[in-house]
Amino acid sequence: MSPRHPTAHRDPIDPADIDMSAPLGARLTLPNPVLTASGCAGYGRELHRFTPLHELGALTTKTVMPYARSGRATPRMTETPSGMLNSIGLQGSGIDHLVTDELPWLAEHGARVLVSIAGERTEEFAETAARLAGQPGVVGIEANISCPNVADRGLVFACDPDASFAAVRAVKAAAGPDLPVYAKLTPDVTRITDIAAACTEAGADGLSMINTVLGMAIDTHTFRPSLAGVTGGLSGPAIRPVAVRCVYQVYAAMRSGTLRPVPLLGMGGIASARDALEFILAGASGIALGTALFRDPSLPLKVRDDLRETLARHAIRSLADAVGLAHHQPEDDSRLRRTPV
Amino acid sequence: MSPRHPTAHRDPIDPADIDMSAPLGARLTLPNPVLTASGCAGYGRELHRFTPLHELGALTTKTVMPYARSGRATPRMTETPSGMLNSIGLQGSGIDHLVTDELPWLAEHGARVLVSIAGERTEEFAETAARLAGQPGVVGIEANISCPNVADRGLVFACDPDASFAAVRAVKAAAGPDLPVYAKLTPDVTRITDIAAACTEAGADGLSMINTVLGMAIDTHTFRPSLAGVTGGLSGPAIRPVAVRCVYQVYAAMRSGTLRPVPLLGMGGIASARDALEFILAGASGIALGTALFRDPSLPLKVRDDLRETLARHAIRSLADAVGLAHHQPEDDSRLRRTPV
Amino acid sequence: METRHPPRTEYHHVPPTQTVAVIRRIEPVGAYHRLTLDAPAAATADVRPGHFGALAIGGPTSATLLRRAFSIHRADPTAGTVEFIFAEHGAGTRALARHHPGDTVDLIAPLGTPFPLDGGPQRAVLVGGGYGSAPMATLAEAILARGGQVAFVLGAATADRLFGVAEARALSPHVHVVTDDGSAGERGRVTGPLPAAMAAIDATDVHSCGPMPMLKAVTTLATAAGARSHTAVEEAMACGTGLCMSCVLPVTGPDGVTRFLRSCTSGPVFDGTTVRWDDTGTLPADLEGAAAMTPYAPKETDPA
Amino acid sequence: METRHPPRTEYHHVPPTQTVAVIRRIEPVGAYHRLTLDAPAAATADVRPGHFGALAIGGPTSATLLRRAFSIHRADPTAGTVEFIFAEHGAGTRALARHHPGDTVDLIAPLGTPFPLDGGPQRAVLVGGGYGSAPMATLAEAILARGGQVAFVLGAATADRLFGVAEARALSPHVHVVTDDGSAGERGRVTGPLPAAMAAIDATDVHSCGPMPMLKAVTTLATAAGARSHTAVEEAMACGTGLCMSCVLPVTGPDGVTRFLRSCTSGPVFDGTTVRWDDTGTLPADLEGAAAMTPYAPKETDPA
Ligand SMILES: Cc1cc2nc3c(=O)[nH]c(=O)nc-3n(C[C@H](O)[C@H](O)[C@H](O)COP(=O)(O)OP(=O)(O)OC[C@H]3O[C@@H](n4cnc5c(N)ncnc54)[C@H](O)[C@@H]3O)c2cc1C
Ligand SMILES: Cc1cc2nc3c(=O)[nH]c(=O)nc-3n(C[C@H](O)[C@H](O)[C@H](O)COP(=O)(O)OP(=O)(O)OC[C@H]3O[C@@H](n4cnc5c(N)ncnc54)[C@H](O)[C@@H]3O)c2cc1C
Ligand SMILES: Cc1cc2nc3c(=O)[nH]c(=O)nc-3n(C[C@H](O)[C@H](O)[C@H](O)COP(=O)(O)O)c2cc1C
Ligand SMILES: Cc1cc2nc3c(=O)[nH]c(=O)nc-3n(C[C@H](O)[C@H](O)[C@H](O)COP(=O)(O)O)c2cc1C
Ligand code: FES
Ligand code: FES
Repeated sequence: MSPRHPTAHRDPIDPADIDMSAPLGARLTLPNPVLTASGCAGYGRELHRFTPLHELGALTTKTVMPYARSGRATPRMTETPSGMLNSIGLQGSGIDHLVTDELPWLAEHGARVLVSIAGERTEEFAETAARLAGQPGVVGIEANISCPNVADRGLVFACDPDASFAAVRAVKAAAGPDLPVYAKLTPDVTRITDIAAACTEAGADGLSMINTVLGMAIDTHTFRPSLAGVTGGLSGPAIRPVAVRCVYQVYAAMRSGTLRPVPLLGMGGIASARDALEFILAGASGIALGTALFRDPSLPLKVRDDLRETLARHAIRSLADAVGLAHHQPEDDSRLRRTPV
Repeated sequence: MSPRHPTAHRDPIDPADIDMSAPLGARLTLPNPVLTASGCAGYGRELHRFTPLHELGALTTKTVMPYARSGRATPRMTETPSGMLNSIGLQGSGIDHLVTDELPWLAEHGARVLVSIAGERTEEFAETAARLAGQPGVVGIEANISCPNVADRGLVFACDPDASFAAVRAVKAAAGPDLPVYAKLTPDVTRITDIAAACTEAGADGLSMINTVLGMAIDTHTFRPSLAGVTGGLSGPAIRPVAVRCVYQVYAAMRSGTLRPVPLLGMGGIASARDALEFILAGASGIALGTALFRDPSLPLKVRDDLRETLARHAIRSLADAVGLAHHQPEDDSRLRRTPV
Repeated sequence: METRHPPRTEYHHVPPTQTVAVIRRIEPVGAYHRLTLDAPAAATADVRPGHFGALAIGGPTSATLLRRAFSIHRADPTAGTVEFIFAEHGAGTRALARHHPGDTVDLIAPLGTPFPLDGGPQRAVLVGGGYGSAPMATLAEAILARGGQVAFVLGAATADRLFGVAEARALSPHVHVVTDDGSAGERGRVTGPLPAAMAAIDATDVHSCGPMPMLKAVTTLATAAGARSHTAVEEAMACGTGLCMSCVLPVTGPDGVTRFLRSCTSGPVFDGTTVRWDDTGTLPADLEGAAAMTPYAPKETDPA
Repeated sequence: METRHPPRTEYHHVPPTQTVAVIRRIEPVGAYHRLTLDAPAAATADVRPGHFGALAIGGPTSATLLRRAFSIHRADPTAGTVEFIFAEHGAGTRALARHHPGDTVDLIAPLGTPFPLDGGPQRAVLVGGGYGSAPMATLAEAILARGGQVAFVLGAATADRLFGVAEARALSPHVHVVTDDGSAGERGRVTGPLPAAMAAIDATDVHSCGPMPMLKAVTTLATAAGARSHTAVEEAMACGTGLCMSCVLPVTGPDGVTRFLRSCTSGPVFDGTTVRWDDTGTLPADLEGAAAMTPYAPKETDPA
């Protein structure tokens, strides 16, 4: 342990004594901070063979729209250094299917479900959200506003503060008072705090960061783009520094009072408890695993348990106490001083 | 060779017959397309021990400002998956030193030099550029507009079309008619084509893409940001898909007529001739090696020679013919059909 | 086109296990590598021909994140081993080829929908292209064990890319070998000897594994001859476990509706007549949900 | 503070070579690993104590890109080998520790500015902390060969992190050993026995390699005693070859101006009295060019 370590003076505590619960706003506390990222665990059935869903903080569903969507032609995926590009194109069977066939199964298996929704128009967001109130197992909605807006000639909602505001407000109104709404942001913007501000002003209960980074690859044998969709979303450890920066910037803006404070869900390249802790220290109250599940579908419980061990080693009694610690100067770290050990 | 390969029907040609010259606008043709990226080979002396500078297409200098700059405190660097973060902070001895001590040495060693310049105000860009006209070995200027603009409360020039326009126009005016000016763009914007448009309208002779991606890392032992500068620039293969996408988007806009066509210099994670070809197919007329030099300072000649071999294998007689090929549909590929074999 | 044999429907899904497998042996076979893993948890009697395994290659400092899928050549519950035959193709398989006995890889197996063995004894032609022959020996054994009959058509570009010829000859008198360049067996494609092979055993079934154009051609011939055609497809996979949706292809369901189905869960073995071979790599307009893709013209900023 | 011995100025720069080196041996030494590379091109008579090598670890699928710097323990021109002593620290060194003889690493060596040997025979105390002792045996040999005298102070946290004690004893009767926990030698820091060691040989020079706080403390003691202090510093390096500017520390020049100098080219060995030890990791206001950092308050969007 380095001498600069903020908790170097404290004795480790028993992992069993760590409070791993993740407070995600007034209407939602999860038993642990480890979620799956949307689109990286389908509707849970396949992952359940490796990670019992009730052990997760929550399962975030593949983004669902009001109707079935075929998704894009193949190739839809290509590997890149420490990352991958995908252009799945939001393939899914639509909200009816989710409500009828998936949510009951998920509830039966004890999953807490964050339903990721999207639309091509603001109204489609609302239409989808309206179907979710009171559904079994559903603990919240993630509004995937990182998708193209037909009314804005295909510009991604989350690239524009006004479109973001409209979509989030519509979802809030449709979801009713009980379901917290998280807005999922794209990093592909000049100032992510502007979009975060639009979402929190529209009433978002929290923010998810980040969606994939726009990228592309070219097949140097065929001389054509590697993905049928030409561009795709970059994910995996390659983008982790970008994701940590986004979470840090938004949390910093909230700390400084320029943004209404709401809980953050951090994601982007998390592949270990160390990585998860990086997001928590940056300001995330919960974290989601995406691409890493493709390599290791058993990862969520490892991350959860290793995170608990790590907190114990650092004598941090509660996960919530670790949130945002990287923003504290060692000398002014009242939060650490306040934690009794 | 895949059946989809556009040149599958043609016989390979002798590598010695490949024209490797890189036309970079009306006033500049380099003998080969392999450059160094700014800040990744200093002013050339250290690299020269591994790669004779005259063998490079050109050396891009570390960004130089009108005055000496200490750069940031350490730690200035941290490794990330397939990448690194740096916050060197433009350390340098200033334009006088460059002109007096470095350029003569570079000219003596046969280097073609692209001088990267920056300023904290538009006038500082102009002031630096004005010193370069007629200097020995200087073949062009790269305006590193991916740096903070004091007049705009520290917002990066290249994040704002107006600031970009002003800086590039000032550099063009100061550089005089003989030195081509390349504007170096940051990918950290909502629409890179908007910035590209501002730069070309301001008279840029070419565009360099991309500078580093804003990121950060947190040391999970000390609970503090890994870099003294908190955030830093992400570089290396991790960002290659982002860089290829930027080059592709801007080239596509030029092809479609929405942007004035100028040559592009591609950079971001290039570590092999394969990677270099990816940028060329996306639309780059020249490519630069940055972070990869830290791993392998002998890389430039390998990339140049392997690229020549690759073109020969694909029966592409001239590097210039490969530029932008990923935009051509195999069936409508008049450029390939026009190339005699 | 007349179908004498109704489509088979029973598919055998078994729960996959994830294990850190130790490499027992890794050795060249022709242009390929034979990889034998110690993986008792995966090497169960539940493994059926057509099942595959997905390997994570490289440790925590590896830049290649995704899993690589390989047909299980043979799983031996007694020895606790699982064998694969793999070709060096890209970064991951090249790195795998440099592994040594004692090194570990993370294995998830068995995965996917294997070849169907139901519906009474089959008289089946097994068609393997290149490493696509890997699952064919155990498939033959299973068919023979159920009282059926088998013939083989094994093809490859060149002799060193042929796999399993000796094993096939030990299992059947009807073994046809073809190579593109004539360096072994007849010069030509598997479709050359296929009609004769089907005729020789009055085939009820044709099972094939190899490149997509081969699977399509085999299905056409088999179907024309009234045999069922089951094809093990190869689509680029990121996970192999059904999570990512990258491995889809257009498959027509019993309801007549075509959907993008995942080849790692609904496949890799599909009834060849249900696969819209000519539409792979495209977005057919009549696909379920295809209309939802078109309200806006595809934008370059269009994310996942 | 009185300096009896004027600062030394001769530094020995030799052109580095880059080679794909084959691992001849890799074996544990206490808590460390001894790595012996076949690298004839680097193992020349030009290698001096204090030179370092920079290793690229892992092949094309490695996610760890940057070079790792290690002091050259010994270069043997006859055998064509270069030896390093390394500790497992992060991802790269952990991966290196899993390498086997016959594996390759890309080596650039010799790099940096070595310990000065000029100015007539030295009476030198060599101070090594942990693996910082790696260059000390060859440094002693070189000083002895030039007619000088040596004493050693070797320290570490624990006994298994002490390196080179036997070699030191073979070279000098004056060898002091300390550990933080007393598990070997005296309990304490290298600064404990340093005055006695200096007195024993009436030291003209103190050469040290180890953690920064140690180098600072050694410089203070040596300087107070009128000896020259040369310190091999350890700053995080991305390239080791002078390209990246990540390895800087504030060093005051003969002109009295403090600048950020690269420890991979101007160092790793610096005259300890020129290093602004207390200002490492900060941006001293009087640094050349520091004023240019302040016109705008540092922004989070501030790039490289
Ligand atoms: C069900 C199934 C069974 C297979 N059986 C075998 C076998 O027995 N022997 C054999 O040699 N090969 C087999 N393959 C092909 C094998 O999976 C690919 O050759 C391999 O994944 C390529 O990895 P790479 O590291 O060489 O290439 P890369 O291009 O570096 O792979 C990058 C990513 O793309 C995926 N990918 C690329 N090409 C393919 C492909 N053709 N098929 C599937 N995924 C791909 C990889 O899984 C990885 O996620 C099979 C594929 C499938 C789908
Ligand atoms: C001149 C010099 C000589 C050295 N000699 C030795 C030696 O003889 N034996 C030994 O065990 N170690 C030595 N070190 C330290 C050694 O370089 C680091 O422990 C090693 O680079 C860490 O790599 P990693 O993969 O374990 O850590 P990571 O944290 O994964 O390294 C990431 C990056 O940071 C750099 N880095 C991280 N920590 C250090 C550090 N402490 N010093 C330099 N770079 C760092 C690495 O080079 C790499 O580029 C020396 C360092 C320097 C500068
Ligand atoms: C194959 C794939 C599909 C994805 N689908 C969705 C999706 O449907 N909705 C969504 O909001 N994000 C989707 N994402 C983005 C992830 O949820 C996550 O934000 C991103 O991948 C970064 O996390 P990671 O690096 O851990 O994967 C998808 C990512 C991948 C790799
Ligand atoms: C250590 C370091 C220093 C850099 N300094 C500069 C600089 O001074 N000016 C500049 O325009 N770009 C600078 N860059 C950015 C590179 O020129 C290049 O645009 C970027 O790193 C992407 O290329 P790469 O992935 O090949 O490194 C720097 C990059 C690194 C890694
Ligand atoms: S490979 Fe991921 S769903 Fe099939
Ligand atoms: S380590 Fe790159 S300049 Fe010193």
